[in-house]
Amino acid sequence: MKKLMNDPENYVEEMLDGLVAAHPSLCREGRVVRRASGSPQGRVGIASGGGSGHLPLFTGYVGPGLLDSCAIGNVFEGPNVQSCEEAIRAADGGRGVLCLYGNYGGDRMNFDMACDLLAEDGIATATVLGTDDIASADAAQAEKRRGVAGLIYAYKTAGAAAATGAELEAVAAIATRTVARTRTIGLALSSCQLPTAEKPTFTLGEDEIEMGMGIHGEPGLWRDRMRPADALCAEMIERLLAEAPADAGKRVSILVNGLGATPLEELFIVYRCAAQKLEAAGFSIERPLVGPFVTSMEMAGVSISLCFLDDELAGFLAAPAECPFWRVP
Amino acid sequence: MKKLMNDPENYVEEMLDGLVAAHPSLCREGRVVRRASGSPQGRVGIASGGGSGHLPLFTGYVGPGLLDSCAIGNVFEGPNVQSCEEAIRAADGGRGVLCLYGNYGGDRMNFDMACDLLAEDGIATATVLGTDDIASADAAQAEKRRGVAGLIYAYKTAGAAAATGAELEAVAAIATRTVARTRTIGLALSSCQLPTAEKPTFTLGEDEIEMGMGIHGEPGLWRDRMRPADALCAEMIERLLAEAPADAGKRVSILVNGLGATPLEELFIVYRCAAQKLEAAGFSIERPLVGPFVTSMEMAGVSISLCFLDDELAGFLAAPAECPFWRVP
Amino acid sequence: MSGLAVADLAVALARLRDRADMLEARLNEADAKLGDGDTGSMVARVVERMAEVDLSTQDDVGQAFGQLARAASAATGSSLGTLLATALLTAARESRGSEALPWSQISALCAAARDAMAARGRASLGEKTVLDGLDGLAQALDGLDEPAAMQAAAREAMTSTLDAFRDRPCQVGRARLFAERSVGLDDPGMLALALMVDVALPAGEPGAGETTRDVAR
Amino acid sequence: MSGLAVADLAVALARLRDRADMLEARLNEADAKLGDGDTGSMVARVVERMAEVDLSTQDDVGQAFGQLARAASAATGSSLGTLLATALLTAARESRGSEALPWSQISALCAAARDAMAARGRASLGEKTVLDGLDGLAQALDGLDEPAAMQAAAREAMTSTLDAFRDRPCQVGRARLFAERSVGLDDPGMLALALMVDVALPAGEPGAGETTRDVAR
Ligand SMILES: Nc1ncnc2c1ncn2[C@@H]1O[C@H](COP(=O)(O)OP(=O)(O)O)[C@@H](O)[C@H]1O
Ligand SMILES: Nc1ncnc2c1ncn2[C@@H]1O[C@H](COP(=O)(O)OP(=O)(O)O)[C@@H](O)[C@H]1O
Ligand SMILES: [Mg+2]
Ligand SMILES: [Mg+2]
Ligand SMILES: [Mg+2]
Ligand SMILES: [Mg+2]
Repeated sequence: MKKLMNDPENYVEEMLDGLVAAHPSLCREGRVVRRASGSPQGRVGIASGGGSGHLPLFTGYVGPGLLDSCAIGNVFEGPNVQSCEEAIRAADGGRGVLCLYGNYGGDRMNFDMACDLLAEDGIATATVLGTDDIASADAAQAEKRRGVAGLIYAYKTAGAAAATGAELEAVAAIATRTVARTRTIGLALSSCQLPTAEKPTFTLGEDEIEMGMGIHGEPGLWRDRMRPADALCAEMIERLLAEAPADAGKRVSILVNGLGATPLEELFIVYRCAAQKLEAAGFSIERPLVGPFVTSMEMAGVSISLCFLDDELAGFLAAPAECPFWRVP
Repeated sequence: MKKLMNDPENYVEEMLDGLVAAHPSLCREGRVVRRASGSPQGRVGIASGGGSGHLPLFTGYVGPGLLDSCAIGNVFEGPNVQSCEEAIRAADGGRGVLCLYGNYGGDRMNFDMACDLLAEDGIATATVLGTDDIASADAAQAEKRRGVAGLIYAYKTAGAAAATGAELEAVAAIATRTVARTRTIGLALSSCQLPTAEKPTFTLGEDEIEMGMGIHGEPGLWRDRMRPADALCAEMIERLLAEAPADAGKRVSILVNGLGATPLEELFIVYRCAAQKLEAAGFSIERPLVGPFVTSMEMAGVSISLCFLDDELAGFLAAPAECPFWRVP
Repeated sequence: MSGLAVADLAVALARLRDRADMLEARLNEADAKLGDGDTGSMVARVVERMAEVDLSTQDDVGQAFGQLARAASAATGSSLGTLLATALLTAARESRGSEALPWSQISALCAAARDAMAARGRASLGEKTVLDGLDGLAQALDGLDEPAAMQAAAREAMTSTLDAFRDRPCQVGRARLFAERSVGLDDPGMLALALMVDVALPAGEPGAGETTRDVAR
Repeated sequence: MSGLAVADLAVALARLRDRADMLEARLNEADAKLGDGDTGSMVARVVERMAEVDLSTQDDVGQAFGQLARAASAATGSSLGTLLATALLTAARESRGSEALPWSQISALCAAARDAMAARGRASLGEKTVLDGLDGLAQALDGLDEPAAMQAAAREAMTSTLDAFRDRPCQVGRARLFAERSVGLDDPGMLALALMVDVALPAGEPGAGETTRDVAR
């Protein structure tokens, strides 16, 4: 696998240099990216973070109405505790910080340690974990699920709630409800490779695909031959709807997410089918998102996320927001 | 090569269905995409078009301050004459239409025929062709060069000029000047495959790359082993600067464009180096763009475009614009 | 009077449609080397769309050519497809109102199509394109009016034109940029014409067949 | 009094650094099967950063463990790396102020690290993780205070723990989700511990060496 990089040890540093150089709204301090405009004033802050290799996640969602800061780890490794601490400090405007990130062991341990340390300095934190990947544990163990692309819905609603001046618990509650109402399933067509590794994380045959694979290449639900896009999309929508929350209404937002190497053309072909299936099931789609929002470097494939909206979440989803990779006017 | 598609014959139709379903600001009529808000009123319109397989080009740039309409061909085939005619009609607000598209034989013949036909109906048109690919002909034959990613700079400046209410000739002059001051070079790391074809358009070895390749896989300048990103970027910047227009100042905008399958991480690594080289050469960078703006489906690789700005072009580049894939506030 | 009738067009299209897969694969391959690899898929689609045109109630060759031109032009906007549509439109103009275009006029029709295509594509003879193929055809058919002889001459002309140009550099279309690289390779558009002529005509004499089978290998 | 001194840590780190490539390749491979394929690159980086720590002027084992904990923690935020840093921090607390940690206390130190890691990772013994490896180590070293015997026991413990868990399902970390699939495979974290113990210790007796060479094959 060819990668446009230099010394693989510098992959993350050089990537971050380029990112902030190209996006003056972002400001970098070591392994923390925060808004160049400064820390939040008099409102709850939101910090996220995780391993590198998922652009635009996480750093790309720093901006008004979304995140205040991100802690960045090495490729597929959680951010270290120091970065977590600094990210939380950068997001602190005196009214507490929501730590909002995906449910992975390393990320959790480091953010937890950072929160413990900061509690001593009087910085209040709350934690909400993204757990949207339905392929990563069954419904009975939903809290053990991994966080994948659907996390950006929680960024959006929590960011909008924070912008209203809500208290930390209220912002965390919105994030929690968003996560509870968001479901994702992924489909991989090809592997990715760690910059420092000698071979791809996994291999798929010339005609093979894997349903349910995680955004780090974690094994999925089944591996089989390639099928038509509509058949794959139908299965994914079916699996997602079978896991709809008990109180889901008929309003839904959908994210058809490219995993990195899949062309936009194919994402739109998938979106077309997904929208038809949802409409046939009586759903009305609001604010669909189609594009590479949460990737796994050069992995080819797609994930579909559904966020089952209620009035309040729909309102927060529609609130203005602006970051380098997502904008709601 | 696996593609998320159904019957390859429906690739373009289904992609367009998905595109307009996901982006309500776009409206589709057959093989024409135009602004849902209607035709321009009392100003020059801008029509573009070309083959499919380059999303977000061309259709993704329809919106205020950019294009009014696009004619869409099959994958890598120019739009047919009827689509060209309809696209020009859709862009007509009574003050003439600029046809602004890449320099390819089929596209040119069909737009030319459409313009001839429409002249009989009293619709005034002007044509400006994108010819930014420095690898596709030498400087002495610059007018024969292919149009690639740099075309979006002309979209932006011409769109801004049209928005000021300028005359057709003036809008065309801005587009012409932008093209004359824009240079692009591409680098392919892997091939793409036509949906209906049985194999990739070309093949590159496991460790092989091709400098100067076109966005349809047209042969480039050299083929050799993979090299570090900074070495490749340095060569690309050097080649571009060697072709700088005679009257280039020190203001430049840069587009580091992903060809489809290349992760954002790698684009930022390339951008970092490109920015350093340009700054070392005394240039100041304005409004850099990094991302997949003009692609070749699943081709991996990058192109770098430089637009050598003067005061007027810089102003038009900074003017507000909004389309699904590019926004200037 | 004997000559090219609508039924001949229908038969030729049926033959082309039968061999569309071969055309697609071989022409994609040729174009992938010099251009963007789509000549074959485009030709296959254009052939299919033309073959779908219902010519059964059409007596006027010119009208039939016009219908085919519209079908081809709707099916693509690629260089070669557009030139093909241009050629068909020219043929339509040249033969409008007749039920059979005299065999003796086919050469002139090829020449007229060639000139219209050259004007549309702003290209000249000698640049190693489909134009040179059509020019070879026009010259070979000049003065002939007997179908069997014309078929043999057409196949022979295509083979010899390909041969004559193979080692010359392409000077137009995508391939012009790689003049050296195109040496030794057939121009996709010229090859498309050669293969289509070979496939569209009835199987020739063994001798001529040999030559053209070689082309279509 | 004989025991673990700072110099022993430095030597162990030098050995680990020497074999970092082997660790990287083998552990990436193990993690690719069940997790995200990064255990090896992470371990290699952590080893390198720890080996870069200048321990030459440090006499206090506890302080040395503390320096290594900080180096490890700065180098990664991955699950295993964070747990390793937690273990080192525990070791630092347990041995602060001493110039040599008595060999007889190594077992207790392993047990304390195991408990701290379990608390940090909210995991339990028996779930087929690095914890079970450390638990095996703590048990095997219990009551021993002679380095050669301890080394042999440590290697033997790692081999037998890997064997004991290999055919059980992973229940924590990324691998828990594929319980069946993890049957027959070593847990990457447990394997990491086993390989690091093997590499960090001086080459053992031929017999013990065989066993662990097998592990490190
Ligand atoms: N301007 C032109 N004049 C004459 N023939 C041309 C011209 N441009 C292209 N061709 C012919 O068309 C062939 C390529 O056809 P096609 O694959 O449809 O083109 P493209 O993909 O470049 O639009 C060339 O091999 C050449 O014979
Ligand atoms: N919560 C946990 N408690 C104990 N051990 C864990 C835990 N999570 C992961 N591990 C161990 O870490 C190993 C994976 O390490 P690593 O590759 O760094 O993790 P990841 O990439 O998932 O962050 C697992 O094989 C397991 O032994
Ligand atoms: Mg990891
Ligand atoms: Mg083409
Ligand atoms: Mg072509
Ligand atoms: Mg891992």
